[in-house]
Amino acid sequence: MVGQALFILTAGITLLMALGVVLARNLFHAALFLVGAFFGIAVLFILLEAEFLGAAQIIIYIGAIATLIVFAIMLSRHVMGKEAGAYNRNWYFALAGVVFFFLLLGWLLIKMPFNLVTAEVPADAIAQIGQGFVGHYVVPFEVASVLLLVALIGAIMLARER
Amino acid sequence: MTVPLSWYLIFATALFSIGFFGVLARRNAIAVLMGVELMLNAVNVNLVAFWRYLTPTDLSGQIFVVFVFAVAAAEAAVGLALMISIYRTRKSINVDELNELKL
Amino acid sequence: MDLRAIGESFIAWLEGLGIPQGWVLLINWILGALIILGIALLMALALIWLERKIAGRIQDRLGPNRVGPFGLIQPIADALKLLTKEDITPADADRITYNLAPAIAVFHVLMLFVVIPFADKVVGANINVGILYLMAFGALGTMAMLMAGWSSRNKYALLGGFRVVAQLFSYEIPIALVMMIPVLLVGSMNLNEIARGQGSLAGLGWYVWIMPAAFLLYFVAALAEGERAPFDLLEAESEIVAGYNIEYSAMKFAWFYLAFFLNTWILSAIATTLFLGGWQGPFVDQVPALGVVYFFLKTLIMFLAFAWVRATFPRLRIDQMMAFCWKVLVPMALALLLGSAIVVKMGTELNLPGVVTNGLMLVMNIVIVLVTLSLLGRYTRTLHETKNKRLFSPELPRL
Amino acid sequence: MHDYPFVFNLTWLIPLPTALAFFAIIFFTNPKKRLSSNVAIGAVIIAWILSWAVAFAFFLKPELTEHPFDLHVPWLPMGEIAFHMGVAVDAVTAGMLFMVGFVLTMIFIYSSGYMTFPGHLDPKQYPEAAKEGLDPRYSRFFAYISLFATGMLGLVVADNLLMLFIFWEIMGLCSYLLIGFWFDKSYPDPNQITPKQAGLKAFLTTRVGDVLFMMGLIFLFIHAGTLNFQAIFANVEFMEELAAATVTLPVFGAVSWAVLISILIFWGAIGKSAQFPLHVWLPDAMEGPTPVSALIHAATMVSAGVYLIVRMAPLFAASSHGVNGAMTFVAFIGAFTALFAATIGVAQKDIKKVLAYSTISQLGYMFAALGIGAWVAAIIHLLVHAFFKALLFLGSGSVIHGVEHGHHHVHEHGHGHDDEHGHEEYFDPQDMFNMGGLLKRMPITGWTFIAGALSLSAFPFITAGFWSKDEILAHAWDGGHMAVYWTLAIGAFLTAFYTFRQVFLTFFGKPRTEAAEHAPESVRAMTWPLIGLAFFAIFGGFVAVPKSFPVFGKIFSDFMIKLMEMQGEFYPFLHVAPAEFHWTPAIISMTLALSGIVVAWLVYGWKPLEAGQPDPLKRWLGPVYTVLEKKYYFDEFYHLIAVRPTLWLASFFARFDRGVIDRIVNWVGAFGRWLAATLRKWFDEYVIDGAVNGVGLVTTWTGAVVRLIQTGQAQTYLLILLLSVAVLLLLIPLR
Repeated sequence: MVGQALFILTAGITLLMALGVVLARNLFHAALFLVGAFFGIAVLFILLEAEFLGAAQIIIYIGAIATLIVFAIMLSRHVMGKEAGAYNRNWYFALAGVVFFFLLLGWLLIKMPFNLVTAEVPADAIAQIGQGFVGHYVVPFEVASVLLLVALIGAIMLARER
Repeated sequence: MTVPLSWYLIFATALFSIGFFGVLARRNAIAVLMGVELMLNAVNVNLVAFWRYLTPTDLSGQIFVVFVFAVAAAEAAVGLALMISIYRTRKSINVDELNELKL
Repeated sequence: MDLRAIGESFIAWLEGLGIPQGWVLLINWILGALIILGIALLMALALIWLERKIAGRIQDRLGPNRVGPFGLIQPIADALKLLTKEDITPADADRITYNLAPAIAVFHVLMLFVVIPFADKVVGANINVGILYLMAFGALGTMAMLMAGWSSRNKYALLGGFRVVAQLFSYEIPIALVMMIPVLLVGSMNLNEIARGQGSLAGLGWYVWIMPAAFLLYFVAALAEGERAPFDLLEAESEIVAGYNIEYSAMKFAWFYLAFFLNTWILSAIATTLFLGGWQGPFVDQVPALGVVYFFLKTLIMFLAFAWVRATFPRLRIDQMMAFCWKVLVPMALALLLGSAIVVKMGTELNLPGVVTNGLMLVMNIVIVLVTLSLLGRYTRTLHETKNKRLFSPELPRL
Repeated sequence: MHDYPFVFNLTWLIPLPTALAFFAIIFFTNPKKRLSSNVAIGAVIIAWILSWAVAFAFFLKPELTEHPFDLHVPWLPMGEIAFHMGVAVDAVTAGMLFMVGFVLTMIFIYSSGYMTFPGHLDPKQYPEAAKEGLDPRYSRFFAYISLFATGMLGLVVADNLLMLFIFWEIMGLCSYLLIGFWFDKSYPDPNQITPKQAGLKAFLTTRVGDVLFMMGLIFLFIHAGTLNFQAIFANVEFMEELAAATVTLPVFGAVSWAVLISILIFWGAIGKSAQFPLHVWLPDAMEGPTPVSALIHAATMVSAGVYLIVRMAPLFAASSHGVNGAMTFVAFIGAFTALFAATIGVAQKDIKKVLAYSTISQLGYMFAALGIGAWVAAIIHLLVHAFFKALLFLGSGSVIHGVEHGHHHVHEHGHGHDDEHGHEEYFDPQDMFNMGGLLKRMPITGWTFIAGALSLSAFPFITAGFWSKDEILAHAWDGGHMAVYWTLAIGAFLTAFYTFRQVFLTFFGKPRTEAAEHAPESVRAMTWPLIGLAFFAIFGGFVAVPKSFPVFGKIFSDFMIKLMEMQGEFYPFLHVAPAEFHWTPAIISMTLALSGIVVAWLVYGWKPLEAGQPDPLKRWLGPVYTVLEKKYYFDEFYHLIAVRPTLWLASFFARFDRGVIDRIVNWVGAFGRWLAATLRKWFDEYVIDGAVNGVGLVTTWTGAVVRLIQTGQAQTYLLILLLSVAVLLLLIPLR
């Protein structure tokens, strides 16, 4: 019961925050809502017994990505003046499409059978994740690091003044 | 585990849809980027939930989430750099003014 | 006497009253949180007094001396003054964000208290990813200051906010890298385990002896993370008046002030846990409660060191500050992490005795410090060889 | 676990010293030229000692052929499968290590003397290097060849195809870098290829083969799940399955997988070993410094192609169980190239180009041998050829160096004052017609070169080349491959002819230019390697004399043949029975070789050419000579099929446009004017205006509809994407 209550509370707040992200006219507020949503997701990870991911979620999404976005907004604040509207012309199509998509997918997911497995999370989960990175998944891991390097260089090249 | 798997899935779907709406409807490119981040997070929730409920002993689900983190970080960095670059040339980062994607 | 036992007997007592288990846990959590909160707030008052007094003495002044014996009541008087001041919110400010910012600032520091092991197993939450948790909530502070800077609608505040991002982001990287080194050695991210791992050899097992370079690096980066001189550029009074909190007054300002001091204390506590053996000390095995004493003593010493640096060093220029991070600390931290990983792996692969591994680690640290110093020395020499002898003139080659 | 000599555990160290030398030179010793060359030479000597230690340890225990050594560690796990990294030693590896280690060392030492300040650079531009008398990029050269040595040694010891491929590509890169080493060199004749272009040409041409090779590699990996040689060859059933399973290709119909993979892999060898039709890069690769030509384009890299096929021979042989496609293909390409390149070699003027074509031709011999199943003979010819070809190249380098020095000498002391440095007529120090009589001037170079030439033209009994080539011919005769036999035999005649044409033109007669008259003998760093290589070029064959050969079979040893035969027996599908001795082919081939030498003497040696006299062959062969001199117009042919059609098509369309379209347009225009004039009144108002407006309206309507979709905005497209996905999702429950 407590678990369900916690889930409903967290998930509800997270969804409200997410709605705030897409609805807020002020970009800075949207970014703050984004931080809230990320935080809620981190809590959900911890509820799912993935503490490592919860902490990593906060470090990466709130500590890095959200702050980066806020920084970008602050840098470009004078463009953000009172503009015609936050949404483009066919936002109602988008809304209809998204709602339809949500209902359809949600219905499908409820219908779909899953082979649930009840087992404890291994005690050395973090160690296993680490082993996975340098063992089974070393190639994707290396590729991801190369991707980050390339993104770093690319971002610098794109953003620098010529 | 008292919370059924489907709750998580519905939650992730909702989050995904909200993010997708942001991507589709917002005019400001940074807002679009935020929508993309929400969508990525929805995927992460799904991955973790599937891991916890379907294969709790095999940690591949968590590992994939970390890869998504890496991709999201790269995407955010490049996306924001692009916006700065676009702003410099076009003095605007409204997505509906960027209509070069046609013949 | 075991502090742990008190908690357990308390729980048993609650359960004896017939309260369901979930509620017992909840009550326990709330009580624990309140205890930590109380300790933190009380401590902050003492720390404020201490820092001001020490800074005064170092600078050949008396420091606070009017209110109470040795000015001991001064912080309380200050707090009362701040409470009674008018709470001003700028008319153009973004009200919710503006009010939320100081709360988050304090909140993130208090959250950090949760995982600090005050004595063996006396931890708010003994979680497996303690170090990651520290980094995670450490990053939240940036958010609070950004919010404060942006919502004030003041150009100095905004500039301060920019500096926060630039500085805290940059210094987070070397500090995170260095915090990984004890993790490598212990093989766990649990802070209690890390403190326990330093128990060998009667104090010689502290990581500050094994990896002095890492400790030094942590100390320097922590100065910047704690926004303390010489890295207090985000509130540099002479440049941007007071930075992100310029528009804050009264109690809201007090909260930022509180967060600042608690943050320094937390950084000292982390240094203690990671490098100074945490709660380790003589007879701690027999009398676990002694651990608390040792812990607070060591943290106090670290805090004094921070205060000492603050009172002595002049402020850096912002480009020097950034260059120092990216061109000195980050490469050094990377080298240290890599070297440590190699040494640890060598130790396990070749089945070396612990002493040899530790010795190798020490040698590796010393070599890295020497290399860093020699590179810095070479740079300084080029400074001296140029015609303009002013050390930090802008025409000189960048670091 | 078999008991291996301890030194085998050090095999993985062999490619390491030179790799370290590469980094050391690049990062640290680059400014100090002599130090750099010493580092490189030191490294290669360590590698040499290690490789000989391994090689001799193997030679001393021939029974190890039954248990090839394989040491590997997991490297890249990819899901369930992990790529391994490791080293293997069998008889072939040992033989290659023996050859490569020695030849590399000789060439490194030779290079330290050879890389003096090059003639095409302006000393004023590089005052320091000119003062030292060394190439301005001397250190870089040693870095490159060190990396190259790493590639070659690594390729030889690699125990799997992936590693082999990686080292193969490292060598390709080095080859590109080294051919274009003098990238700032240019010629007065714009049609002459410059080093820069030659490097690109080599790189791009070999790329064609490498891509196909990689495809073969991937196919093999898909089927076998591993690329380890031993693992693949130990699994006989798998190979038989592979040979039996077929795949249907568009043009060729059903092909056995083994054949397909073999042929794809063979294309890699075709590119690397410059076989027809990808041979065009090798002669132009002679633009690189001569030690490079010797190192890469004679002794080691090009023979890597042969080595690859030797390694993969069981796969090729497996395919011959079903359809005998792969082997025939190899034999055909090899034999054809052997003859084809030999004929071109006859008419070349450039001393190095002759050797280049000779290399192509000799590699063709080896492939032909592999194609007819003479595995052992191919390996032995590979080893022997490396020695004498490296010798010949280094000798030619010494000659060029001498002539160049002579040229400078003449200019400085003779009539230097009336000749502006920049305006002098271009002098080609590589043209054999600018030489003559050099034997007196450069005795060591001359005699060692002649030793190499004898070996190349298979002078009977005393040269290593005779024994290895005779072995191939004997196999061809014995196996009844008459076409191959005769092609190769004629090739042997031509080989002897052009080799001695070269010798007579270069070393005998009178000097035809002043430069040749003043050419000095080269420094000792260059002559000693020549002597060392000459030793093996002559005597190396005495460990590979077939027992069945009369008289000599009793005197000399057949150690190498026996060793390789034992190794061959170990691998499945290889039939390594020694060839029967027949008098006919032996006498034919000996006669042909000797007559080649004699004809060369009659044409060039009896009456030496005078200065400025054209090649007498030109008179006798007439147009054929021109065709040969122009290399069968192969470059022109590729130009023709790739470049010309494009140009032709363009001009055709241009003409079509002017002649046909324009005329139609004009006619329509005239007609329209006439029509308009007559029907303007009503037609214009109702029909034309109506049509125009109608078209406009239709366009507007369509545009209005289409515009809704094609906004050019990413968001709209995403919306459509979302709706499409939703529709697709809808199909799941409706299914």
